[in-house]
Parts: sequence; C-alpha cells; structure tokens
Amino acid sequence: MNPASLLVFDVLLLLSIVGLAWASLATTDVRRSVILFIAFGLVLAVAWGRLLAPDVALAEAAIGAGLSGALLLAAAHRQPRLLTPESTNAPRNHGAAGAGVVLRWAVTLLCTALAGTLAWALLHVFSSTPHDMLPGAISANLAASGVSNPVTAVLLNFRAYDTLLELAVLLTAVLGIFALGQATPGYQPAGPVFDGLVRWLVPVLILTAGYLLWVGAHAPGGAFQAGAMLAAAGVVLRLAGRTDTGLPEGFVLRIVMAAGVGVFLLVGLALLLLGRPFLGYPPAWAGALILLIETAAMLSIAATLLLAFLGGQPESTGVKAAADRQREEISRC
Amino acid sequence: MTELFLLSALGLMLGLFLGLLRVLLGPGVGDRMLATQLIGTAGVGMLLLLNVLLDQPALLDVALILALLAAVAAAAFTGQQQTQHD
Amino acid sequence: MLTTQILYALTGCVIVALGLRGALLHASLLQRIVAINVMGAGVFLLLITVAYRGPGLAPDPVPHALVLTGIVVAVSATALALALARRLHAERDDG
Amino acid sequence: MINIMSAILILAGVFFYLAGSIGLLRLPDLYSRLHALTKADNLGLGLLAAGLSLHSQDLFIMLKLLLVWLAVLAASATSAHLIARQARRQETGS
Repeated sequence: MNPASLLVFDVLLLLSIVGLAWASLATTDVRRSVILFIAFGLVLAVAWGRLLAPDVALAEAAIGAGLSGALLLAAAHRQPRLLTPESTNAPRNHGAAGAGVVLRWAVTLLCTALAGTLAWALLHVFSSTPHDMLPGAISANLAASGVSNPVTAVLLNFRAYDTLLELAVLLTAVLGIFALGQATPGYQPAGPVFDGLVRWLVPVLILTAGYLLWVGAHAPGGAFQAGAMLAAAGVVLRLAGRTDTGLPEGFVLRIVMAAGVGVFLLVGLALLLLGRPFLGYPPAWAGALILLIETAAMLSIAATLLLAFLGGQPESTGVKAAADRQREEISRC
Repeated sequence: MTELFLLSALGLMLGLFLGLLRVLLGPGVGDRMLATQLIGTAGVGMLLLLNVLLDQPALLDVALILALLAAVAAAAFTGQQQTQHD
Repeated sequence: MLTTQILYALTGCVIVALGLRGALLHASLLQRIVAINVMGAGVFLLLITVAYRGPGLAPDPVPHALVLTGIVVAVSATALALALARRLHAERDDG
Repeated sequence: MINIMSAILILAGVFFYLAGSIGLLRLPDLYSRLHALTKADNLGLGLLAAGLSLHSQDLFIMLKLLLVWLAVLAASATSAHLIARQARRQETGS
C-alpha cells in the first residue's frame, strides 16, 4: 500500500471533519446546525473505520449519525422558538445572547490554550515508549473470556463492572426523562412511499439487530449496536405515524427497561453465591453468560433509546389507559 | 489493484467535498439535507473500499448500517408532528 | 510515533476546542447540546487515536470499549438534555 | 481479466458518483439537484459494489454488497421523495 496517497486521504478526511464541526457550530440556524452535525457523524464513522475501530464505527453509524440525528432534528423541528436566541427574552439572558466581543475572544483564546495543552500532552504520550501491558494482558486472557472479539471481552468480561454501571446510567437517564414530562406528540402518517420503505426496513433492522448481537462474540458488533438497531426500527415506525412502536406497556415495559441491569446483577450475585468473584465467570460458562447478559442489555438499550426519542412515558393505549381513565373519573367525583 | 482502490477512495473524497460545499452554501434546508445524503453515500462507498484496503471485513457491516439508517434522518427531517400541546 | 496518529490527534484537539467554544458561547440551548456532542466526538477521536498502533497491527481494545460506552451514554445524556430543554420551554410559557 | 473488469466497474462507479456531486453543486434548483443525486446513489454505488464483488469472489461478501446497494437505493429514493415533498409543502405554504 502506498502510504503517501493514504496520507492524502487522511488529510482530506480530517479537513472535512474539522470543516463540518466548525460549520455546524458557526451558524445560529438550529436546523442547519443539526443537519451539519449529522453529516459530521457520517464522516466520523468513516474515520473510525480508517483507524481500525470497526466496533466504534458500527456504533457511530447507528447512533451518532442515525439516532442522535433523528433526536436532534425532531427537537429542532418541534421548537425552533425555544432553541433560537430570539426566544430568550428574559432580561437576565441578554448578556448570554449578545455575548460581548471581549468575552468571545477570551473564550476563543481559552479554548485555543486548552487545545494546545491537550496536543502537547498527547505528543508527549506518543513520543514516550509505548506501554503494552494492558493490550498484552487482554490478548493473553482472551481465550478464557468466552468470546474472541477483544472489545466484547473488555466490555462484558474484563471490565464488566463498567458496563453494568453504564446500563444503570442509561436507566437513570430514562427515569429523568420520565420525570420531566410526557412523550412528544405522535407523527402524522407519512404517506405511501415511506410506508413502503417501513414495510421492509423495520424487519431488516430487526434482523440486523439479531445478527449484530450474535456476531459480537467473535467479530465487531454486540449489545450496544444491536440495541441501537432495534430502537431505530421503533423510531422508523414512529416517524411513519404509527402509534404502536413495538414497546410493551406498563409493568412489562418497566421489566424490559430494567432487564439489562437486572440480569447483569443477578448473574453477578449468583456467581458470588457459587463462591466466585462478582461477575467472575467460570471460563466454561463465560460465552453463554455473556450472550445472556448481552441479550437482556440489548432489549434494555433498545427500550431506553426509543423512550429517549419519544421524550417521555408513551401514551398508553391498552388496558392501562382504561384503568387510568377510570382512576381519573373517580378522582373527579 | 490497491492503487486503484486508493485512487477511487480519493475520488469519492473529492465528491464528498463537493457535497460539503453544497451543505455550506444551502440555500434551503432541503438542499443541505440532500447534500448530507450524498455525503452518506460517499461514506458508504469509502467504507466499502476501506474494507478491502485495510482488510477489515467488518466495515461492510458498517456500510450496511450507514445505508439502512440514511432514510431515518430524512424521515425525521420531514416528519410532521401532530400539534397537540405545543 | 506515526504521522497518522499525530494528524488525527491534532484534529481531535481542534474538535474539542471548537465544541467547548460553541458550548460556552451559543445562546440557543439546542446548539449548546450539539456543541457538547461535537466536543465529545473530539474526545472519542483522541481516545481512538491513542489506541491506533499502525497499519496491519491490532489496536488496543480498551479505548475502543470506552468510546463505545461513551457513544451510548452521550446519546442518552443528549435525550435527557433535550427533555430538560422542552420542560424549560413549557415552564417559561406558563410563567 | 476479472481484475480488469472489476477495475473498469469501480472507476465507472466513481465517475458516476463524481458526476452526481458536480450536478448537485452546479444545477440551479432543488428539484434538478434531486435528479443529480440519483446518479451518484444508484449508478455510482451500484457499479462500485459490482466491481468490488467481482474482486472479492466470495458469495457471502457479494450478497452483503448487494444488500448495501439495495439499502442505499431504497433509502435514497425515499428520502429524495420526502425532501421534494417537504419543499413543495413549503412553497405552497401549508
């Protein structure tokens, strides 16, 4: 491979990344900013692929370019008023809206200084002799981890604590969203062309989720990417104007939301009872346990991301809605 | 063959920059969204080429997901939310 | 020390600075959220660059796992921030 | 022989892609730009995928490449339709 032309490719890729980031933040038009941010995510996915990080590229393609983009676009579409400076009519906000030239320059200077410091620190890291202890330890223990994809091994075995806590963070975020208000209103039917797309896209997304979950054991993929694909299927249904996005309701929804953390904890505690360290899988069982945890985590992540897109508790349609209405009537009497 | 793949990737990169210009110039939001679609296709193409160049078969999956989710952003962009309470 | 690493790392630093500047200076809540996401992407770029070992060599999987976690946490934090912004909007309209 | 075929297909794909991007940049209004995009997506990526599947000569990879192309095709057709409809809606002011 000719390194010189790959270098040209790298430079152009990085220029487009910086250009998109700058352009996305230089405008005050919210929708333009969000569209540029989506393009930024698309190019970033290519950069992850270029840096031999296909796991991250998968997540970026599914979440960074897809779900975050849809989330931000829907918000920009919904409330252009709140999100543009004109709406900040309260007097205390005037300073922020028309930040003085001095302030602007001071902040710019500070950020430049930060970038310089970061760059200096990183160059220092790169020029020192590489410490290969951690990657060495991982490849030495990979055979006993139950999976052969090193990233999955780190996430679900060597650093399983981190992933458990991350799932707890996701759960907390959804509970926070629930506490803040109701779901955003549904969408109008999107018409026959988009319906035609939905008819094949949703099954393909669900199939892809299953494929990514399974393949995560030995190749890039795993619960996070699979969960994002499932959530994307729900988002597509929602955008097409369906009220039913495949989310369960009431008690079952709560179980699905907590499944990731719950199964993870149960496995950890069961192992403690069996006299092993918390989440220290016996090598013979590791593969199966990881698949079990990942399946539960995928369902939780999918529910979390879809609820995040809805922006609150979904309006219930079935039995629970009827019960709620009844309760309301009783309290009115 | 490797040279050809690299050259093609650079060609797609050139197209991406042209799309970038359209994203920056606008003028309408629709134009920008359209150019973002073009950038997405360039991304898919580059991932297909990098998959061979860097010998990373998983990049095919990345390209597939990028392609599958391309329509989601457009739908979110054009979707009309029912006006109930805001 | 690889030229690729230096290039990507410097870009990461620039993105972090751009994102931080945007988050501090923008008046619009949604644009601040976008700016924080850009800043996060810069941090991810730095981490992935540190993991990169050169062509044909297996990169360090630990930063990859960190970034994977980071992407998912970032999107849920974004959703929470958007819900918060929506609530602020509703409150301001009432009051 | 197969290498030459695949090279021709890939180069043709890049050519059509570039033609599409130039069209997107040079054409005067949104609707004609929509037209340019389909060149890039349908033909450009299709030829590129065809060239790469000739190169790989692996049935599984060929199927995946076909799937990628079909996904891009359907997604770009749908989003082009949605964007055009949105633009019409704004023009007619409803």
